[in-house]
Amino acid sequence: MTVPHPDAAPPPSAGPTSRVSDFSLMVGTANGTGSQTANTTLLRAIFNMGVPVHGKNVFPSNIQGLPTWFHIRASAEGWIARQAPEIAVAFNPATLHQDAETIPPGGVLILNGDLAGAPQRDDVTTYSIPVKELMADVEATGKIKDYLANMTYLGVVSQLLGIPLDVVRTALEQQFGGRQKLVDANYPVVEKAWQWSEANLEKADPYRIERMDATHDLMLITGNDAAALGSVFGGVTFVSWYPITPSTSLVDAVKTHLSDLRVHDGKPDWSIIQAEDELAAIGMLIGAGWAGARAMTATSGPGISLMAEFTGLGYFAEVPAVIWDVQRVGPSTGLPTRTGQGDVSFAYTLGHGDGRHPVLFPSTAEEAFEFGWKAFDVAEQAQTPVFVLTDLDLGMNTWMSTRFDYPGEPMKRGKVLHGDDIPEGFGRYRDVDGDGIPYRTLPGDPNPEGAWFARGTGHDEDAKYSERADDWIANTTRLAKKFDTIRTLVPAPSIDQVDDAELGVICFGTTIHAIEEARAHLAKQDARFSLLRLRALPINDEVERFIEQHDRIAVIEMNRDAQVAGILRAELPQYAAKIASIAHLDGLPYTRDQIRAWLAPHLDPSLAYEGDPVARETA
Amino acid sequence: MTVPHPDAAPPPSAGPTSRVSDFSLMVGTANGTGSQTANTTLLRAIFNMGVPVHGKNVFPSNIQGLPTWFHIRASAEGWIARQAPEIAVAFNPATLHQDAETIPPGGVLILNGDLAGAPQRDDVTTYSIPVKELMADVEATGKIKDYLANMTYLGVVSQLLGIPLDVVRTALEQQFGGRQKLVDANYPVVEKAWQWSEANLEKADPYRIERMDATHDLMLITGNDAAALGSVFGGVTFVSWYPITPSTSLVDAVKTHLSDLRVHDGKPDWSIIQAEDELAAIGMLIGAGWAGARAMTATSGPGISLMAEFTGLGYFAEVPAVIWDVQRVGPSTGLPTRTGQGDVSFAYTLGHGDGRHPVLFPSTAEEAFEFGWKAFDVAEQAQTPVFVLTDLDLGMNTWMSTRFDYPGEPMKRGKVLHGDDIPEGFGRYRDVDGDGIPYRTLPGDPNPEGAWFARGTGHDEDAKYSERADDWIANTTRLAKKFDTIRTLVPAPSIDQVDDAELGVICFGTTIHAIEEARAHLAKQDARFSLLRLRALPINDEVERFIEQHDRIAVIEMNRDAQVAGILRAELPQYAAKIASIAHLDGLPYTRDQIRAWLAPHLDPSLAYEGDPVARETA
Amino acid sequence: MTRPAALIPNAAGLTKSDYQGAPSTLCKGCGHNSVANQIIQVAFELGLKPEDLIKLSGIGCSSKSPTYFLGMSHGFNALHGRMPSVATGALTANHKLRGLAVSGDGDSGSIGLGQFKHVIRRNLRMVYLIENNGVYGLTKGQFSPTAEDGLKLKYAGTNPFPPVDMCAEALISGAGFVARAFAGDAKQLRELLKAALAYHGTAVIDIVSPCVAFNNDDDSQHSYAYGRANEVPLEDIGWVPPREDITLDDHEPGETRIIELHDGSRIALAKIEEGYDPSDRSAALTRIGRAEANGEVITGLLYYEDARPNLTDSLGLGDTALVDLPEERLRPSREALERVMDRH
Amino acid sequence: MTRPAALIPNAAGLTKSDYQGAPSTLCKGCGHNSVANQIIQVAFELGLKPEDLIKLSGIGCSSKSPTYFLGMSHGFNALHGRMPSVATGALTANHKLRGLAVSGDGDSGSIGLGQFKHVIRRNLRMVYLIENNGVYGLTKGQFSPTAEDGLKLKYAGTNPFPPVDMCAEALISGAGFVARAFAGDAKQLRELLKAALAYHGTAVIDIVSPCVAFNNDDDSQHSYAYGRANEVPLEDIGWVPPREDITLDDHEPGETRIIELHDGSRIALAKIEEGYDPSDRSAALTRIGRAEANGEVITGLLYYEDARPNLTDSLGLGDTALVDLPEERLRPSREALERVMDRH
Ligand SMILES: Cc1ncc(C[n+]2csc(CCOP(=O)(O)OP(=O)(O)O)c2C)c(N)n1
Ligand SMILES: Cc1ncc(C[n+]2csc(CCOP(=O)(O)OP(=O)(O)O)c2C)c(N)n1
Ligand code: SF4
Ligand code: SF4
Ligand SMILES: [Mg+2]
Ligand SMILES: [Mg+2]
Repeated sequence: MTVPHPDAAPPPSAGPTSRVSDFSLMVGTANGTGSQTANTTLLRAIFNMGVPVHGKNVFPSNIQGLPTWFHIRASAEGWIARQAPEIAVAFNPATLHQDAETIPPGGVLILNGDLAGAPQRDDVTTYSIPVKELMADVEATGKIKDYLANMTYLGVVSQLLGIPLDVVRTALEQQFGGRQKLVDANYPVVEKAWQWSEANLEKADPYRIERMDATHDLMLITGNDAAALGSVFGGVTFVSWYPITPSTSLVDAVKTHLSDLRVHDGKPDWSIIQAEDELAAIGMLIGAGWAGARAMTATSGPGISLMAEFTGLGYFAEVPAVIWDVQRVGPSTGLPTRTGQGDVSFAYTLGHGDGRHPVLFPSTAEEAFEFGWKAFDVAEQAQTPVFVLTDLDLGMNTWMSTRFDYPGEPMKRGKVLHGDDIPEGFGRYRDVDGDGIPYRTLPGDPNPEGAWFARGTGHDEDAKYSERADDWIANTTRLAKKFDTIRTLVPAPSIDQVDDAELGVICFGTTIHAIEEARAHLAKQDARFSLLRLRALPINDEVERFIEQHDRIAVIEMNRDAQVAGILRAELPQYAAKIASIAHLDGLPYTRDQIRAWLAPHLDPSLAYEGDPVARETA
Repeated sequence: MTVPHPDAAPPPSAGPTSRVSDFSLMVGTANGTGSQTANTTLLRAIFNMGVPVHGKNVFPSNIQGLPTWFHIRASAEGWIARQAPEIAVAFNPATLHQDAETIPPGGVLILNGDLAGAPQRDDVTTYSIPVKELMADVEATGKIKDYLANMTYLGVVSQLLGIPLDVVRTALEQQFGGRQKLVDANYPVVEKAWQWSEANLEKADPYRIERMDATHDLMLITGNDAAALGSVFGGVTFVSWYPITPSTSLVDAVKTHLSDLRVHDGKPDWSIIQAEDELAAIGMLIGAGWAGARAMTATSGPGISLMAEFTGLGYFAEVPAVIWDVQRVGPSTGLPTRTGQGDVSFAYTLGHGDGRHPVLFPSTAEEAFEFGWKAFDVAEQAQTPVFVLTDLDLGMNTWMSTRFDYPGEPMKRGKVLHGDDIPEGFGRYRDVDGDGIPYRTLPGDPNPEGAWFARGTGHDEDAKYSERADDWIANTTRLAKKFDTIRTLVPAPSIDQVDDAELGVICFGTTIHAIEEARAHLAKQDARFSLLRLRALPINDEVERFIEQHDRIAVIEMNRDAQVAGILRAELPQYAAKIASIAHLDGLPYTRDQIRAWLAPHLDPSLAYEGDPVARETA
Repeated sequence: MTRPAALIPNAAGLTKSDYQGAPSTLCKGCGHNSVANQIIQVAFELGLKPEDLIKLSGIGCSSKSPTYFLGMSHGFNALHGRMPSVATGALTANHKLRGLAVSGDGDSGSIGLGQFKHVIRRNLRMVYLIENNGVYGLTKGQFSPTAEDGLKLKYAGTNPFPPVDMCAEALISGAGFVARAFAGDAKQLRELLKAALAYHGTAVIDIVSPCVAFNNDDDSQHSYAYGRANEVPLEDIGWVPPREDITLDDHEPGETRIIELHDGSRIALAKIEEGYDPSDRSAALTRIGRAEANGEVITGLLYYEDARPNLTDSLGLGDTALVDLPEERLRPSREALERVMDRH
Repeated sequence: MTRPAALIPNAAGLTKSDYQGAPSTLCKGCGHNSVANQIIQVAFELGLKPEDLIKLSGIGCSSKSPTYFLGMSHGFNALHGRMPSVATGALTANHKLRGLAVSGDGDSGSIGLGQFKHVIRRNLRMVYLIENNGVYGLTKGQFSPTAEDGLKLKYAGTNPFPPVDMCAEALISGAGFVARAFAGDAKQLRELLKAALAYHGTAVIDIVSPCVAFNNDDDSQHSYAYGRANEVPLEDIGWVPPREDITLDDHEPGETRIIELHDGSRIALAKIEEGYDPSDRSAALTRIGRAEANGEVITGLLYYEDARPNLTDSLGLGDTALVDLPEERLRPSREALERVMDRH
């Protein structure tokens, strides 16, 4: 198998003379040097120009000194998938040459001119920034100066792209959240660099930003922030967690929003506990859920592994809980700062013995918000742990988003009985309604009929300890029935069916962005396919129908083991033979061109696209 | 769905007048009352009569005072599956009536005559033992007397079944391992009861034992003991574990055999460490495997859940280790003293992210021994954690077994390089041979070329930390290739193919015993099917061919979620449509009649067998 | 004595039998049963409302026992070693409830040592009982980490490791209520239980609670080994001789009592001397060390202090339990959402 | 000084650079780098054979550091909080090897507290270094359990919980070698490292090792907050100012030194007084308590005792490492199998 360089260029396009608001730019720095401020301000400035834009941070798993790359894609058409960069800003001596090589002929290279051994490429436009010179009269100590130096490329790049200085200034102010002191320290450098660029550089490349009006009703937000906000509007009252990349910022944001919105008479209407590890975090979650709280945690792969035993307890004792898994790359410690979709089958069946858990898949910031509150509804209605599987890409990167819809319905707290409503002879695990979901009571309820003892051991309808075979069968059969009810409670798939399309593609989560772009691209070549985006497991009838109605199915997922394809084949064996898998995981979000190449043979052999690698495919 | 009582009787057979060495007997007592000695001695006595026999202990998860049942099946034809009892020995006041009801018309009820409110059944033969009377002149304190009281039913039952007193005495002596003091205390009671029975009871039932010669070259052994012995002959040097039913006796037996066989100059050639929990147990295992030891642990479901993170590390850092999972019933704490096959899919993919592990399935004591040593060969050859999934039924019950074959080949220690054999520029994860399995070196090796740093983070061929997409792809692709090599290293399936059979049945582990009995039974009715017993995952080509060659496939497994059927469908989607599932778990071993009933519709609708419930079936 | 108590209602209008649970399935004579009985008695005497309290436990014989008392209270039989985290979640979500937790020496000293110490560090308001028998009862006789160095057991052999002292661990982790008791000393145990239930943080009582299956005098006719055929796998012990509960008359502070256990072994209980100052953490550690050196088990309230905030204080919670908040306080307004979005 | 050392071979025929590892990827000025440097120096000075030692660590910035020293030794970067178990397996399978372990305060004090204490209880022969900075470095600034009660951090807020004292924990668990050091006090650290490497059981050194990202004086131009735009998620800290290593001249026993950390905060290091008797476990606990009460960090060898058997002793292992046993000793004979089967 040949393997692509992650930043491999797309095939050279026919040398355009003007690329307006349609390019990809990469900034290479070392982490811990303060470049994030410059990068995010540049992103924000493009956004403020009304141009659709998206940023992806490709950063190392350490704190300071290792190479880090920030990718910005501007696209007037609104595409936001990762795209190999055409412009590189090379400020890291360690990756200077690597970064320069990444650029295709016709691209642009913007160098820190003070770095020794700058690479020479005749086939790209090169600009060199005299950083020291521009910083010469900056009043700051040496270390702060290093930090401010990043402002030079912000100024130069903005000018080269045609972003007016005042737009940059506004972006910088937004970035600093109104802290004038910081703006005052940084802006002069930006201004100086912008003006130097205007005065000294001759624009020789086709890339620029032109004002448009495609962003004015949008926000810029990370998926973790959106998820946090959704959780807060979902009424989360209890959070227990243990720090782990890339989920930490989700909990941080929950705390920020709760502190802002959910304080009553100076007291918090919530608790957040940093546990001693993930075992304790989920233990607290199960305790709080049992007591009646809307309780959540956020973690990533290693945390999920440590939560296996308690998830099984939650399933079997039927305790609501919400677990966000912001996926990074596994197995094992893996790549803590890269993105993937490798925890799906593990989360779906987490815990020894039989058992299945609902798994929600947000794709966008909007959905991260929506599932933030919906996950609690599902968990409390179904009385079971619910996973929300997002990923580093959605969680930590900055996304354009429409404004979020306020939850359209009251909270669904599920079948909870209180006080006098608790019938005589109440049985905690009795299937009163025939949907597999029993009624529960909460500790603290004064009606003694409601008292029951939660346990992970075999039990009868009254929650009493039982080793009887018939009790076991009755209980586990009811749990299976409950899971069928859950099919109707979780978000339904999003389907875009094309008449007469032979191929149906199934995906979930953030891969949708590259897939939609590829789809539009292929449609221009009259290669059409239907698209189903799973928004949750377990699947419902619509998924079955979609598969039934197409000759060929391709499941695209960002893991090696074809996890969702495997689940579909196992659960719909009658259609398994036509369920093909496109599974690829290298830690980086997909590009349109990857998807095109991978889909080509599934669409039609004659479309097979050269020059790009194919994913590992099973069956 | 209707659910069978675990001990539901088979349909009444046409009242035989003589049932020679072909019946099932159940002893109901409370646990902690010393009845195991009587039960095991009875089992042994039947065995010593040359009659094939098997015992199953159905015991509660506590220490003293709860109902416990011991099932003994004698079968001249050699069948050993669980069978609903025709004879009940009812010594537990708490289950007296329940036990009596279990017996079908024509059966036998043997009561402790001192118990009040003895059940009356006209349709069974009832014998009553005057326990107090028989114990009147036994010299012992009150408590020991209670214990010795069990010897009364041993004596009476033996006499009723036609087992001579000297055979019982020998069995008792074997049972006490030659401790004469204990024999002297117990035997007089047995003798007195036997003689009382001969003098006072009139044999009015058809059940008896007749001497034959079917056991003289066999042993009686538990699966855990066999597994332990196999491990000891496999060269285990390091055991780390945490107590959990039903795996504890496996480690106990390893210790016993190691202390017996592997002591050198008064020092142990091994170490066993009782860890503080399963996380630590597997951590130690991974440490020892990395250092070069043949290392194992034994656990059950909850322990497997806690081992998820370390198993992923073992997979990714490529460390050999052997993990015995003696399965009980999950999810969660479940039924700690009941049997099942519910951990298969979880163990196969244990850990977050991608990853697959070899899983071995012994069915018999012979195989428990064989896999005991083979598991180390697989683990060291493949440099990866290997699971052996047995169950409570095999592990803790007493099985007849042929004598074990001494390992026929030297130990396969895999690709380990030492000293001067380590090449310059050695790369720990380089696929030198093209089989996906790299070479490893061990700590302590004096050749500095061999030093490497094991880690669960992304790494390149030299084991150096890497976040590069190409390194990740290369490494995980090689791991997938290695898994294909593992297909050839694990035990191949055992296949019995019938010409022109339309149905192929796939099973694994201890369900084989009921399936083989049902198969013989069905064959008499000319209902034939092919049988494939998986001995390991991953599957090899033979499994694919078997499935290909049959019109219909039924996978029988003792869990609810059709776990192995799901794996086969996912991995062989082209055949998934014909892979049906028979999945049923209630904690008790299957009976022939259950299997017959479940298979009937798969064989031919006209064979459908009434009176017995069907298992939960998927698809 | 028990008869009338079972019938005469207490301040909560309940009789003693209302505080009972399901019949015990533990061994006859197990120390854990004595503890359960004293819990029932204390709850009755205090006039405790069953709904004001939750029962919590891990896994083990000891952890089974909450089934056998306070049947009208909610409870959670959690996972092995992980009860403290479940307690933390439940008692934070509803800080109006009291927690009464029962764990074992294996449950809290082995697999659960980390959670034991971290819950104490957070000072969750709960009574934390450790029914300490030096062995794993439910898995049949392995050493637990509290077993003495050099202890010999028929099954487990000789213990080479020093014991974990649960009281010393609690002290080092900052517990403000640390006591040791003996399951058979009903009066002292009841007093400690009452004090613990009134405590505002984590109240730890390490209760020596003998296991009757831990009975290993090989040659005695009373012994466990006698009844056990040595080839029967230990997982399925044949015979546990039923025993009487060990009970102890009241004895004086400062006095040492020698108690004979079921297996004939002896334990020296030293009731803490009058005038002992339980407010000095360092002194408590030293006193424990001295008792150990003397081969005694010191009982009584070893340390008491109530200055440290409990977890509810640290979290700054208000009067209403989180689980009782109305929807208006759980879901901020539409305007609030708009305001937050405006900042993005 | 370093130059010649790098070139002149030691008793093992190796130069100092042979003990180096990969270049550090930790922050400039991180205390963990200082510790790595002293390990290199000590290994060189002792003439240690790289193959006689294995490096072990958990997860964290601290746990990354074994990559940066002794590149010619085998090593295992294990899981978060679980290094002790991996060490136990490896050093039991091959008890001829020495173990040198590096962990962090989060790694050993939080998720790993149970394993930390249980490995000490077993007395595995290994050097156990805790690079203690009171925070989770790698996940960016949360409190670890060793953070002082009341400590204020910009990100984490105010810590409401009492600190876990790793030395006190080690003492209570029975450690026979317990020391505290400061990453910047090279000479003392080297002495302690040498003694620890010679110790026959678990030698614990709790090393105060400042984190330069733990720098939170909000208004100072030097501060971390200055460079960090407050909307950049903390997961991706924008700027960590590079710092010089903190180094400390030798100071006298009994003397207290005030050290200024990168963020301008101060730490009082009290070097343990001459004449201090490190053989009294109780006194060591009391001395730690006193230092804490004085707001000092006491450094030096707090406790030393070598009577207790180490794990290898307890297991009764012979001279040959288990991994070096020949096949004849691993697989008993055919006859042995027959003999065992005859008994069944
Ligand atoms: C994760 C896990 N590992 C192991 C077990 C098996 N197990 C059940 S109880 C127990 C020990 C209990 O000992 P202790 O807490 O001292 O309680 P006791 O029975 O002595 O009262 C163990 C190891 C389990 N249930 N879960
Ligand atoms: C199971 C698991 N949970 C969480 C993490 C994330 N994580 C990585 S390092 C770390 C904390 C490290 O803190 P410390 O041990 O003090 O090391 P430092 O970085 O401060 O040196 C955490 C929580 C992880 N890797 N694994
Ligand atoms: S085994 Fe021991 S701890 Fe368990 S119930 Fe029996 S006496 Fe009690
Ligand atoms: S974040 Fe702190 S602990 Fe980590 S490398 Fe930087 S200074 Fe060291
Ligand atoms: Mg115990
Ligand atoms: Mg730290």
